[in-house]
Amino acid sequence: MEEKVKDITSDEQQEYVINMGPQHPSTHGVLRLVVSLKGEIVKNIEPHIGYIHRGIEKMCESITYPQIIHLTDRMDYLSAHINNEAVCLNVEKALEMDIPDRIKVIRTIMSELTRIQSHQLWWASFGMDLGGLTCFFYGLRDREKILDIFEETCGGRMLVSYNCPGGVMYDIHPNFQKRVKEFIKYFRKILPEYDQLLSGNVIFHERSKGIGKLSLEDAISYGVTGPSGRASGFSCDVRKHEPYSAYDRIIFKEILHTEGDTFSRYITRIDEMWESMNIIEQLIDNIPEGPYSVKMKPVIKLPEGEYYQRVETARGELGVYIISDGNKNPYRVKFRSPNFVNLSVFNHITKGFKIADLVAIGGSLDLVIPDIDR
Amino acid sequence: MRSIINYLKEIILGVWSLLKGMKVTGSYFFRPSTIVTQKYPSNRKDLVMFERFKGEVVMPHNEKNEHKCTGCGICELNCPNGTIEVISKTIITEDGKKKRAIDKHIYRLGMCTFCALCVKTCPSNALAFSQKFEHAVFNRAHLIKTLNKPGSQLMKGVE
Amino acid sequence: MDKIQLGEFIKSIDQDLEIKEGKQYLEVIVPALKLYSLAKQLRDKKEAQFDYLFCLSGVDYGQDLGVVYHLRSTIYDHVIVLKTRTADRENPKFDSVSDIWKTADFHEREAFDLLGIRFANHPDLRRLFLDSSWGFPLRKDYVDDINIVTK
Amino acid sequence: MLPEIVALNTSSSLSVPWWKVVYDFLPLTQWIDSSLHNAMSPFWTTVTEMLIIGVLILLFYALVGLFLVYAERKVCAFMQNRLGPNRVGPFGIFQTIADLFKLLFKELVPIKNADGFLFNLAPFIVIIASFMAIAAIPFAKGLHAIDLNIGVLYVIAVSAMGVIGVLLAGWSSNNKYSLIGAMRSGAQIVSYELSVGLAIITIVIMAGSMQLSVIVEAQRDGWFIFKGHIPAFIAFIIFLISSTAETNRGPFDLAEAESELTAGYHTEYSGIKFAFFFLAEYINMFIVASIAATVFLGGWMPFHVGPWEGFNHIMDFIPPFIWYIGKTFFVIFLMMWFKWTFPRLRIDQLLTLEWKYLLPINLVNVLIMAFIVLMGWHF
Repeated sequence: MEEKVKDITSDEQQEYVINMGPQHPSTHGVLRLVVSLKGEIVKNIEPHIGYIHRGIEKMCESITYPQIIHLTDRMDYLSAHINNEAVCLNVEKALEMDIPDRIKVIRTIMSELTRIQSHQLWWASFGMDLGGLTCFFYGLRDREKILDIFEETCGGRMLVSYNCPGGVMYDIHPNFQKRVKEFIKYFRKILPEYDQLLSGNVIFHERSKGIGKLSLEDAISYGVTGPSGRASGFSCDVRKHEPYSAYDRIIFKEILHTEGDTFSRYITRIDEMWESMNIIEQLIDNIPEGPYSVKMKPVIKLPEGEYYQRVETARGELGVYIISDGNKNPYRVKFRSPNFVNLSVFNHITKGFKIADLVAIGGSLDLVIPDIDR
Repeated sequence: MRSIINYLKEIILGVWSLLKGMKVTGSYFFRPSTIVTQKYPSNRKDLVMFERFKGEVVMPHNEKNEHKCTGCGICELNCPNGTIEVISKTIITEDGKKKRAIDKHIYRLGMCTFCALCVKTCPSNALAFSQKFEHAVFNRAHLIKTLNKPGSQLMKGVE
Repeated sequence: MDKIQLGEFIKSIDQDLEIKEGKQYLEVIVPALKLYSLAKQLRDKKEAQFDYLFCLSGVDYGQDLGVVYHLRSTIYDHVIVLKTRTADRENPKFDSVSDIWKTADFHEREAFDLLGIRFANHPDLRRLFLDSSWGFPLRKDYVDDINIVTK
Repeated sequence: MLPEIVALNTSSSLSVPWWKVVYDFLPLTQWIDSSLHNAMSPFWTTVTEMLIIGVLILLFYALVGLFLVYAERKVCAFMQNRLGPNRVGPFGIFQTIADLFKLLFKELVPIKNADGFLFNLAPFIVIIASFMAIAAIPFAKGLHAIDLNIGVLYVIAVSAMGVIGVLLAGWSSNNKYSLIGAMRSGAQIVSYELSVGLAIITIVIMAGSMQLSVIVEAQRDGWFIFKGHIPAFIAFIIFLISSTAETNRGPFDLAEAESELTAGYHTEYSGIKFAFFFLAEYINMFIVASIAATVFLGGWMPFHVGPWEGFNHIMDFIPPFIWYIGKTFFVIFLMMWFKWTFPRLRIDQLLTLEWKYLLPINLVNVLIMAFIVLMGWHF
């Protein structure tokens, strides 16, 4: 029998496989990446997910529509409010309800505040991924101000559970408008500091420019949405394409960049924070009078059919696909979660870069693991 | 020559951008008034939570040890996690009629996700959120609470 | 294109396809065998250019297992829904569209993981969230006495 | 008490003000030396002196280490809008002592398949290297463990030895992250040692000596950073950058790069062995800062402005040891400031920075300095 001599110089033999996660500082949760390296250069990444798979879609099949809200809170916990809004809009659309303007405006303001706080946390953790620990504290310090606003109005800080089918849980707090205005004033002063600390920094430029390029074709084909997709020039802002809530009555621009690298993903999010502040400023002074919630039947039953609602969360397009068989429980609920789709492009754009770039690219994609696992 | 100028320009601009970053951190270093840390356990006395803060579900009782819970069980139906369990009993009222009332309103804090559906759907507003947030206990069994106080009764006029 | 034009367009590709006007989007019921060629034409044809697959969901219809594709064109901004189903619950199999839309890769793995739907020609069809000892939890006949507690 | 000392000293040398005599440690050390000589044979004298110095340095080492850890935590906390340690003792000053006890009592986790001997040896190499470097540093006039005539060379050589410990730690831990961290550290130190050396050579050209006491003495009428104006200032900046890199501190902390490699070369260490690495990092920072202070900022020499007699007298009044410590901590503060502001570099950028920017600038700088010294254009 001929014995095969192992070729130790082949690429496969030289691969250095390291296991990033599930407990790793830069995977932001329990994401496990099996990384094949050659020296410092990344050859292949294989994401292993499911460490916090809770079966939310299965759980939804046995609970009623208002109860789904508290589960969507826990998917993408950084844009909890927007997730809830998606479910509520879908239920309202199925019931063909008319939603008063006040609710729409409140929801929009809340969504934009959620987007800002999510981007703040992203900025904080992205800075930390790159080694600038101070960013983390500045980001969280400013995020605290929004969380306080949430706490005052919704009672929750992160998992707000504020939306419900037919409106919102409570009316806005009397202090709400004052506090939001204070925050906008404060944050307009602070945001340039973010730029001084990170965006303009020469080390940061070196670390992020040209790293992890995602072309427009790939962005569409992989379905990368949200700021990550828009950084590649993929016009995918649901707020523009399928306006929901009060987005059809305000003037805002969709942030589009064309480079598609880590830096443009970064700058897209920074620009979105500015844009979100513009949106809030347009709405905060003219919240219409009216009820904060429409009276609903005690048991909500959706007519038989299929309903799809898309919303723009802080990380991309969230789709809620409900199939109803006329019961009080949905027959099937599918969440098209943005992070799940954005993760699929990770391997594609990281090949050939170094470990440090892997961390930077992972940070710029802004993955939230519970949303991937659901 | 141009490349040398570019080289030097690159260095100077780079250093300038670094200095701008140092200005931010440095300015905070010399302004201790901007510190946001709260010394939590020692500021307990003047730590006020917002009135809507969802700490835990409680059943407010008045000074006569009366609550508003009729034992209808709507909160139990609405709870997505099975946090609430209403154990009812039948009592005989003063005018001799049989009536349903609660024996125990059990609330499992460890399972609660603070979705506020029970508080919102309660027809007689018997439930409310308290602002208490220090829930840590040494034994998990302590997280199962009975919300109605012993010997409490239904408030007059609540159906 | 609006819904009517889209319906005519689909008819021009294949006369036999069943077209249903959904409440929101135009729905096309595709037999499993025709799925791949239709998908490819929808992506490539100049008038349609459905280049963005924004949702792929596996559904258990009780008797049948099915897959629903939500497609959108980033150029014309029109949306179409493809639906396909099979009665074979033992070994349900569809053609993979992951070479047409790369995003289908993960979506199909998810559908395989949770519903046990197989996709032919998928590059890497492994379970995604759960390990191999699990059943397929999103099927309606899935039972799990330990993890599912019902009152 | 004070008048007596004044009386005692003024009798010996009337021309010098009393505080200059008090601040001179030479008589004290000489007195100890001579009294020991009177008491025992020269061999035992040397042994006793070595012991005394050893114990003193050890004490100093521990104190500086503990203080620096506390200082770093406070500085970074203030930069980040936080309070930092504030629970143990007033303003949390006993926090590091509490941490030390925690580390002492922690279990030393044995690592499966690790190279046990090297694994245990590595932290000692790191700490011995930093320990040795402290010996040659002049803290004040006469407060010197050893005054080598190639002091600068010795300090650089010895402090660079620590990388062997880092490499060993990474290699022997049997952990892939550790190995990557160690390799990065190796590449880093080999490159940056060059810049540190060249930056100091710029000043050695001016001083004309490598003996640290001579270098300090040469700055009596002005620190080298002012005397050598532009080239000295550039050398100082380069020294700061490359010494930060040499001590593996942010933004050059690639060897531990906590967001990439969890903790790099010391991932697998626990308890007191981890504390050794931790302490060595801070002592290395102290050593590097004190070299910067000695070579560029005049060591223990007070700040003098040429013609201002009164001002100079006030400056003289501050003890040299305070001057020395103050300058060192100023440099340390600068290094902390860097660390808590900048994001980390990538390994290839780190090497690019060294070979494409620092090294050419440094070489040109040495040339300019030599020319300036030759023409006598310095102050």
